[in-house]
Amino acid sequence: MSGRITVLLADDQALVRGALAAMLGLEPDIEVVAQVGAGDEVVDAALAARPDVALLDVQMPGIDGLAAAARLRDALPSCKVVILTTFGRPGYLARAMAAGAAGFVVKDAPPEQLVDAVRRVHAGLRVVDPALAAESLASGASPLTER
Amino acid sequence: LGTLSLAMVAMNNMVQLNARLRRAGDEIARLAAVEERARVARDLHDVLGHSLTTITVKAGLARRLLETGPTGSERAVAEVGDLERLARQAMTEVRATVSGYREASLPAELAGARVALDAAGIRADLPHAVDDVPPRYQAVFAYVLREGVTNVIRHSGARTCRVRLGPTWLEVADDGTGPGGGDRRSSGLAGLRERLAAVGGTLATGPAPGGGFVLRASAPEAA
Amino acid sequence: LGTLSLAMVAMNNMVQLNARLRRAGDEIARLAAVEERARVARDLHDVLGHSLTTITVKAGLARRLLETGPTGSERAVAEVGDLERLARQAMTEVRATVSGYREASLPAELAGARVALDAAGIRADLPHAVDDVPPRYQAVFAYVLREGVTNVIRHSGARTCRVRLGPTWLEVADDGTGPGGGDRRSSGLAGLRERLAAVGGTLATGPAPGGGFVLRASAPEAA
Ligand SMILES: Nc1ncnc2c1ncn2[C@@H]1O[C@H](COP(=O)(O)OP(=O)(O)OP(=O)(O)O)[C@@H](O)[C@H]1O
Ligand SMILES: Nc1ncnc2c1ncn2[C@@H]1O[C@H](COP(=O)(O)OP(=O)(O)OP(=O)(O)O)[C@@H](O)[C@H]1O
Ligand SMILES: [Mg+2]
Ligand SMILES: [Mg+2]
Ligand SMILES: [Mg+2]
Repeated sequence: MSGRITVLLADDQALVRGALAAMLGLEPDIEVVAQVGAGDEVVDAALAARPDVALLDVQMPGIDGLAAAARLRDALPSCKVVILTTFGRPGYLARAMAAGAAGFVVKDAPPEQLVDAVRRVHAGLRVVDPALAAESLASGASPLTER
Repeated sequence: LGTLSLAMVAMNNMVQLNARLRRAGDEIARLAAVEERARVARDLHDVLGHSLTTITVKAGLARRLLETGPTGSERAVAEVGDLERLARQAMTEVRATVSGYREASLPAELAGARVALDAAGIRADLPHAVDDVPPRYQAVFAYVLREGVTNVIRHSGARTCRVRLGPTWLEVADDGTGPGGGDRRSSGLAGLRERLAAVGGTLATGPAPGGGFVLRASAPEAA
Repeated sequence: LGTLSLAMVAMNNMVQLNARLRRAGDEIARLAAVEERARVARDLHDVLGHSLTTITVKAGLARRLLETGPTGSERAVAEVGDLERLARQAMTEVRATVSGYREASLPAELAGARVALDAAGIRADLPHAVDDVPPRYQAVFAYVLREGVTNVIRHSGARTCRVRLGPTWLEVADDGTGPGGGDRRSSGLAGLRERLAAVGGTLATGPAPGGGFVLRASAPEAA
């Protein structure tokens, strides 16, 4: 279509969502086509807007971003998922990978890195922040049953 | 003689029981401390971590806006103003927390609500961040949250408690028995009404759509 | 009849004592929790207090500079860049604090290490069981494993990470660039040295035989 990478943004913090949308919007090759504030709104919004890439916050009301990623993979397999998180919790990384996420990045990464992550997953690459991966280290207990 | 020795045995048991329970008490204290530390620390750092993330993201955006040239500078000023406010707010929260939660602090109450609901076996569906609430409403919403959740634990018999918030409102809903007779001697909700009135806001309570109780505090759009 | 009633009294006392000590136990747990809360609050203050203050001041300055017009904008960009860096650094500290509250468990860390190394594209050659490690060393070795593997992921540029363990030792080796300049502000290995010292153990680090970095924790044979 326009050749731009279309992006869905899901984050329950309106301030962060707004700032991320503006940040991505500054890039000539990226367009934010949908924004939602809850995990259970992700699939519907994605089916309506059909984005190339979805950036999903982990902690959101409804269902969390990791559960949303799994549903999104079934509903719209063409959409690449990047998990954005504030903290790397035990089990997050394992769940993200199990849900087929292509990226796993801290939300406060430098803007240049976030933009780069979007481009790279869109190109079919995997982007995992190593420090965050290390933080999510202790994954032993019950990675699939968060609350 | 039989009954005498029975008495002795009972006495002796009492002493042993005493010692055992003392040891158990020490262990309880240690475990409670570890558990509480882990929980509160996690929740509190979480909430403040979210604020800090917001600040970082906004700073990154402001920098990018300024770098892309003069067109972005108006928006950049707004972003910098926002993050200045957020940093000041987070600092206030940290001070409130350190000074022992004297003033109600919304992040601390959020952390406390999670712990309390958890302990009561009620599933907690809570927001993770409070930055959307402007500073002038943080304290009053903290009281609303505390009373609302306390009531859910004490009166509702609910399985789930759900809290949502926005810049001018906070809602506590549960799936319990819903509004009942009501207690004449109760003062919790009356107190909230007063606090809200002080900032020009209101409190609404009633049955939740699917059964249960819902409490909603609303405050005016502008200060 | 006297001794019988004495026995009854003793029994009765026991029941009461039991109940009283149970209440005391609850109270102890509550107080311990309160104390921990205070500790957490102090941690929080130490971690965030200074950074937030600096961020607030810098944001105020940047905003003023931007508002006064284009002359100040270069300096403003520098200030915004500064506070962005500060906020990101504070966030790193918050993360470290939160993960520090987590009690480490050796099996969980082992599983976690596998996932993390995998995600980082580093081949993991890990033990499958930890039964050889006696209970008294499980926690400290768990911390050693966590920090060792984190360092491999962050600093080594290795293709393979190999972990071995025995009743009194744990070793993390990689085939990366090996010991480099070293960072003065780093605290990971220093923290491990302290933890190991607490059980009478030591930490050794250095170049691996075939290149790369090796870290070995040793603990005394008997408790
Ligand atoms: N979540 C709820 N579910 C069911 N009933 C509720 C709920 N919240 C409040 N109520 C009812 O409303 C009444 C008034 O609540 P209010 O908080 O004012 O008083 P209280 O909790 O009884 O006492 P206190 O003065 O200690 O708060 C309660 O006594 C209870 O009957
Ligand atoms: N596997 C490794 N390969 C290469 N260098 C390493 C390795 N592990 C540690 N180092 C070097 O040793 C230094 C000290 O490690 P240490 O864990 O104490 O600190 P750090 O990882 O830099 O910071 P932190 O305090 O977050 O742990 C590192 O900065 C790094 O230069
Ligand atoms: Mg969130
Ligand atoms: Mg009440
Ligand atoms: Mg380290």
